[in-house]
Amino acid sequence: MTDTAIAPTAELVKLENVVKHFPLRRRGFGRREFVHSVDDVTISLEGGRSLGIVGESGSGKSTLARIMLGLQEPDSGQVDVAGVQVTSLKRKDDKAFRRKAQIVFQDPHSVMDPRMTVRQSLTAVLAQHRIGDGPEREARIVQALREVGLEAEYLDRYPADCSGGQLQRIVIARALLLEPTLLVCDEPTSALDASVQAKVLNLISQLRRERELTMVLISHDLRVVRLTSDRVAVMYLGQIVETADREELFTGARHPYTLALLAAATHVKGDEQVVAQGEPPSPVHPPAGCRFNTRCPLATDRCREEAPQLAEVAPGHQVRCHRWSESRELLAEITGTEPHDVNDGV
Amino acid sequence: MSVLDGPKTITPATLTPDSAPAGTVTRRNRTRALLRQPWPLVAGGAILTVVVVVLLLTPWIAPSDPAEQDLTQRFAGSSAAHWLGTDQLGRDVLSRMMHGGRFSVTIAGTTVAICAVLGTLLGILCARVRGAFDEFVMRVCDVLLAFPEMIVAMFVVSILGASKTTLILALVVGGWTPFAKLARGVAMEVDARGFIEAARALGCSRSFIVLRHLLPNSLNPLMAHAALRFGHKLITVGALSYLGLGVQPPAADWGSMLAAAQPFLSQAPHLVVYPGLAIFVTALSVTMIGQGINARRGSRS
Amino acid sequence: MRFLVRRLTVLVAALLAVSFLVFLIPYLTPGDPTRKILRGRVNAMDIDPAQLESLRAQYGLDRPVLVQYADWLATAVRGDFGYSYTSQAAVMPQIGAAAMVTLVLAVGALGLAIAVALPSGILAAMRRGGPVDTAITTVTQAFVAVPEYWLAPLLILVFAVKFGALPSAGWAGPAWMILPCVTLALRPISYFTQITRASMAEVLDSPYIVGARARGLGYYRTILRHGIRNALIPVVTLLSVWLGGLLGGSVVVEVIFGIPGMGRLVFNAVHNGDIPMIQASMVTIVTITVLLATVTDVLYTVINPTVRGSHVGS
Amino acid sequence: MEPLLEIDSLTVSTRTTSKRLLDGVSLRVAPGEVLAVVGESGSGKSLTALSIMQMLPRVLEMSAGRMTLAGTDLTSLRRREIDTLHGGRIGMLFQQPRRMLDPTATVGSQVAEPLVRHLRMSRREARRRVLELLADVGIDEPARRAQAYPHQLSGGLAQRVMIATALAASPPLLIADEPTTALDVTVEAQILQLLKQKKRELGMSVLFISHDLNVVSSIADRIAVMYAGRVVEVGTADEILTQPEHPYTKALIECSTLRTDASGQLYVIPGGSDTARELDHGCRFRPRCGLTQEAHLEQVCDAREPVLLSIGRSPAEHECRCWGTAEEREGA
Amino acid sequence: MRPIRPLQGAALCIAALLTVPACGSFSSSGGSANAATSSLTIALQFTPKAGYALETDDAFVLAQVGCLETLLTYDFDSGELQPLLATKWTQTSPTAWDFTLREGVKFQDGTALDADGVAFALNKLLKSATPPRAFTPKVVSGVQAVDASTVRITTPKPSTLLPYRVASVNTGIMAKAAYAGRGTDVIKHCTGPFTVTAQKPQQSMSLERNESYWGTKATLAKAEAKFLPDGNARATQVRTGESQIGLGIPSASLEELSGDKSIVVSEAATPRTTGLYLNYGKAPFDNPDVRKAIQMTVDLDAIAKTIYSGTVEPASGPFAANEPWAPKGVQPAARDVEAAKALLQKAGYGPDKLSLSLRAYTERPEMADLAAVVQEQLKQIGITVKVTMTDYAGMEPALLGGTYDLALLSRNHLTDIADPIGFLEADYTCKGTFNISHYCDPAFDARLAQANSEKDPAARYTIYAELAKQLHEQAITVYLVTDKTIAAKRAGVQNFVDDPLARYALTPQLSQTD
Repeated sequence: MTDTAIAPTAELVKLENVVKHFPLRRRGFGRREFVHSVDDVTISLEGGRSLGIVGESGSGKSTLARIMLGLQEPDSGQVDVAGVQVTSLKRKDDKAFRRKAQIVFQDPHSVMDPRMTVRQSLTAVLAQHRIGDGPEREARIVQALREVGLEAEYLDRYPADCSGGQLQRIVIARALLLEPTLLVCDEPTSALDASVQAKVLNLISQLRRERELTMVLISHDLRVVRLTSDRVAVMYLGQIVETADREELFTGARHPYTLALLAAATHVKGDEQVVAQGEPPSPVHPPAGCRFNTRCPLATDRCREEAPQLAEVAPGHQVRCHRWSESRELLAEITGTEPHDVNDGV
Repeated sequence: MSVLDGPKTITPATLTPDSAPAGTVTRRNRTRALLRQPWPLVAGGAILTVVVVVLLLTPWIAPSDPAEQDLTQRFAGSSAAHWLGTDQLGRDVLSRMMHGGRFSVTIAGTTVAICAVLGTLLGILCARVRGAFDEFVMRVCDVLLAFPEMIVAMFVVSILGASKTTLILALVVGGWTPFAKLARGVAMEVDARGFIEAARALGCSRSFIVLRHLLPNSLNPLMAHAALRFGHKLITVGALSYLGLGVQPPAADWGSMLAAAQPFLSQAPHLVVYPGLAIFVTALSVTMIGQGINARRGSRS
Repeated sequence: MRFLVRRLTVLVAALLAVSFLVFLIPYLTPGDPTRKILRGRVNAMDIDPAQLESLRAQYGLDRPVLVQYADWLATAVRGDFGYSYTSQAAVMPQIGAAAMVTLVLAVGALGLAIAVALPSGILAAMRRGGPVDTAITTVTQAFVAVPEYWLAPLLILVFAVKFGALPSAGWAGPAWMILPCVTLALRPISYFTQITRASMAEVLDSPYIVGARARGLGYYRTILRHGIRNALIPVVTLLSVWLGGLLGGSVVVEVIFGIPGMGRLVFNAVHNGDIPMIQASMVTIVTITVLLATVTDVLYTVINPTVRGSHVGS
Repeated sequence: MEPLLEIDSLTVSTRTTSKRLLDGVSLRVAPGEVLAVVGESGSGKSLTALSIMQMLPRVLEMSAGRMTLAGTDLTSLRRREIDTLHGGRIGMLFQQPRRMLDPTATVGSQVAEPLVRHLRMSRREARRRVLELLADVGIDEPARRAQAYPHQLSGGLAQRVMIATALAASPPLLIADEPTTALDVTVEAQILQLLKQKKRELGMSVLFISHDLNVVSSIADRIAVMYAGRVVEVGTADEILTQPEHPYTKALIECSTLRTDASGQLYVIPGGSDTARELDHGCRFRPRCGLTQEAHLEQVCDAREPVLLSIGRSPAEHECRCWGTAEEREGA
Repeated sequence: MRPIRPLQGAALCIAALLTVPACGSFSSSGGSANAATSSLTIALQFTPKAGYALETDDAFVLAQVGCLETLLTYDFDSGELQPLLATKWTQTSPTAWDFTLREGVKFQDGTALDADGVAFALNKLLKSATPPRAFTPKVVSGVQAVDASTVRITTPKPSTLLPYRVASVNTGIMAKAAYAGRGTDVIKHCTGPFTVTAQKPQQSMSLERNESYWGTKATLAKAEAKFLPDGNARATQVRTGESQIGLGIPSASLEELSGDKSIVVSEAATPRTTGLYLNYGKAPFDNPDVRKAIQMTVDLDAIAKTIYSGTVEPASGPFAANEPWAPKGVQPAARDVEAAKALLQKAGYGPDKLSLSLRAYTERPEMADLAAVVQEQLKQIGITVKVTMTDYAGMEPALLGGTYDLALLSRNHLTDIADPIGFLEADYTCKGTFNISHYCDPAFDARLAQANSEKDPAARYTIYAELAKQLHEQAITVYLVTDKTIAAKRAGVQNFVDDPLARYALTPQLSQTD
């Protein structure tokens, strides 16, 4: 599925030390508090490759996607996408950039204006970019719909008259109208039923192949990421805690959190010790030291005091953990099992 | 559970999960809304249309000159010549009501229109710009909202003297604030919805986003509010005229007609009943329109 | 409570802004501002031109406007707004008395409104879509369109003149409150019923009602324990807005029923161009309204814990 | 063993259009057993739960069927008895735990409600018991949490609170309607662990509703698969997961694994489940079914609705509603 | 009535709301149904605004309720001065008058009325910031006590009219203690037949019979005076029986009241005339033909019959026919629209050539209708009239500045003292302070000066009559109607007299039976 036939080119997406903290509503004269959404993230992705970003709610992965697309201004850091300095994007260059990078959001119903028909929504995109004239736009739209497996009859429907799966395909068609080189998919299937999810995932990989798209796919579901990504980055509380090529990550993950995710995804019957304890802490007050220390069965005093840095544990495999060298073994001891392959679940 | 292929026809609203898109609910309700158009909207709209048309055509269709007197025909009841009878100077009540209504409705309408446009623009601007500007405008709103409308109006009239313009001005001073608050709220709500961000991601211009997405999606609650406000303003204008602070004689509006008829309440009740009814029916019609719009909105979201 | 501090800051700022506007009234109205200011200070029908200059100096009216404002504010804060042009008496005690009257009137009207609106709103919500709901909704919506200057004379005609059951005008005891309160209550009844109905309907549709029933509370107990309290949150908010609104908004009713309240006071003051009275009443009304809003906000946080500080996660 | 909960041909339809939303659903839950009901959205899982709780929305009516809980007929209960049922004999978990709690009341007071209602505890007693219950479901600092308001809890904590509430009166049956769907995966695993642990401790039965076969696989003793308001297959978890018979079950399992075929494609069930609603005769799965064509059963499937037939080695343990499988068996 | 406290009031209100039927009995206790015959409620037109400061109109209220008394009083019908607190008045020198006080008069607080107290009270009035026009330092130089029962009032110039000044209600005398604070403390400080026992600002006053009154004791034991500025409200009060007497009933309410058998309406001529004022100082009103034309056009009969419900007489000059200074035999101008048109034509104003503005004020309820009628009738002779109505304050600058065309005004010609000289002087002399007609005729001024120095009233009145006739015949002002004051009372009220000068209402003779 992840076709490596596409030759990697130069770096298309490059984020350096990106930081984004959202201020909370100030109360009284107290210190303004911030949600540490994205904390010092550095990512790069070569053209034609696909990157999966995995994390739970509140990990900052969606914020990261928005920063890539210039939809959210980072507090600091460099964002370089498709040769464009996204952080200092001028208004006049905005349209040109949009034609290079597009995004598909989680909930297709919310991203379509309920008062516009599918035709209106799609034509508007072309009109805004001054692409083609009336008949040509119509032709392009019909073509785009066909490409995602929908008939032209959907053009006159309102979003409310389409099912989620259909609508998600329309949204993908809309994003591809501008023929971008980069497509960011933020949880593209998590709002869909299992049978529909497969359909959309198939479509995404197919389009990626046909159009030689560079992709960033964000999901909380390791299996989805595994299907679609060449490289995987795992995020926890605004930080990347582990990043590696797909196979390396799924077989040789070293961060206890990654291992917890893998374990949780397998849904093994029985009473194994759950490897991540407790609840994720608030991103407003991330724990000192290693951010995972409150839930990590391996946490030591050092973990509670000193924040670990991303360490290169193998070529292209970085882990943010003081105890990465022994984590797999120690966890295996605790749970009494070897980490499972995620697909072993059912 | 997340649910997209196929409408979730059977899940009671109480169990609709967070993640369920509004769409599934919307589709069901739209069909229902089509089946059951809110009757207040239809009825209110019909009444208002009649009122407005009559008032527009008044110079041509009014049975007589509203100032024409017949001192021998005072307090006459309904007759072929005077459908609604005559007043204390033998003037035709119907004609006076038609002409008076033009005052009442124009002043209320103009006021609401100005308030709506001004308030909506400021509100949307607040929602778009945010920051200090937003804060400032909202605090100004708070202060103005603290003044009861009648007090502000009386105050302005006392400074500038009673006139149509003063009246409108007096009502606009505080009248724009609810629109600003509402528009800001709605715009922020709409702004936070996915399709605005999607439009940005697709490279749509700001003006396109505001005009084609933000405004149409904010319009319904604003229109409903405007309708409700119109009814309210109609009554307030009448109150000011009633107190002698509004439309000044010899011009008359429904409020001042009521005031003038007060001494004859039991002798010639028609003089009190008809103008009061005119205010009531007109105010009721716009209220119904407002409620209708709200009901339609309510059944959709 | 930091939030309260913030609220109070806004309150003070608002009052400063309003007081400055109010201070400027003598300058904004036609005529010589100095004379007008002095009339209120010296308490004279008019100022002897010969004394004008010395008085001007004595009362510091030759200083910059902002300094004068500070002065004026300092006296105003002590409740001294000078003397009324018409009654020749200090304005503040008169306003105090009038405000009390209006407060009683407003509380009476709102009490009546609540007494009618809450049960009907809740009932309508519980019987949503049925004939009871339609009847309640239709009638209360129509209430909003009834001009009080139409209703009041009709009420007087029926209850005072025809039946002689209630007094027609004046302010001498509880019986005198009934007709004005009924007149004033009509509109709040309408709004409160609609708000109660909408909010109760929303609450009844809320998952936590299902949750509470699943705990075995039973339908009526659930509504009692978890429904009504939640449904009342928006009503409470509305209450103070209305109380403030009635404080100056009952002009027509006070005039028709001859009630010596704030509305008639302001009406007379405006009519007579009684500037000190206008100034003091404006400041009073705004102070009370903004204070009420603050009280509501506090109350709101008390009855609605969700607006209090939230802990995300642990 | 005598089943704890027995549902026999439960049918639910709308009052106005008489459209059947649940059609002849029969389920049995043995004491101490976890029965998982699996299906996609609109299949009728949640509705089944509501029917058992006698909490159907006014617009719907239970038009047929029999339901007994430990021998008591649930359909003929009086209002007061229903109140006792809720929380007293059946505990219930929901998908959005935070939203099922009154936002204006403290957590503790709500956990105490079933104690006071069903166990007739005094307020003080209840308050003490609440802390134990909270600690029991793995909540740290129960005293502090009891004072908290629902919005101050994370999703996982809120679900723990709900579990504490649902189990407060030790009901013999727990209905869990998608209890982990809204939770993060790591937390989901914890909650599932907790449920398993509680079930073992209290020996209660669980009716576990989920769309996610992966989740179900970790907890279920038996599985019932629903499609378009009908149970299409029911059997032990092992059998359903390893030897599914119904084409829909097979497809669902195939989808759930997210495994690609040789060409790199994921398996997709053709058509959409909404088409099933429009059918008024024959097998509801027919338009999406591969088997129909394969086995040349178009006429049969089109004409008659298949019945739930017992298959497999231990009768009554594995049933399937499909002409195709029935045919096979007959043929075999 | 005791003032209600807010909380108590609220509680009572709620209680009352719950028991609406019970309220009937509540209100009827103050009503006529089972009222004690010795008490009564009166609805007054004026609301005291200035804390009963005697230099203001508040003095009228105090006099009306039978509290405040003056040294002398003026009989409106006979035109003569009569003793009240003073029994004798003599001019001891051209600039001094001596007044002998009545013996045995006591204030309601028990202190005796003596010359010292009277001098104190009157000097206080004289020195007030805005002394009443009847008693200003311009016309009175001082008041001294000559002996215990004699008060001397001196004037800067010789004055024959001074006794009239001390008949003005503003010169009422109250006990010294009443003047202690700002305004006047009215509780138990008068000499009159009724004692104020309680008062609620803007609302009402409670009165009791003054048992130690020097004259005839009041028949009523108790009375309540309500201040109701709204005329309709006063009329309603009488209809509902909440008040037994209502003063200043608007003529518009008359037809309603007259239908009620249990109500008696009384009318009394007032020294007040409503006129259409013309701006003499401005074209075209310098042309007598235009003025005449307007005078001939306005239908006085119709106005009197409709707007005033027939309570008033068409005016034939500034004074009512029954006044001693009214010219004899003068008739209201005859209506003749055709002649008026001809006059207008003659003056050079053909049909629709003349466009005038008419100003009127909103304080008097009949003005709006009056303006409408005048506007409509002048249309008949081709004069277009644009009506502007404001409150009086908004209109006065235009009147005094002479920037108006037509104005409707109701003028009292006995404002200060019971002699119309002040009115004639102010309104029609070249230097008149209220000469809004901007009329100036040296001959007129000279004739009026003669009247001022004339001691014999009859001779004075002749001059007034002559001047009044001139004003009417030259149509300086188009006098419309001579006003009347209307009072309504319930049939059970006996011996009520409506004073045209609004000086008294509650009198010792007043009684109430069922």
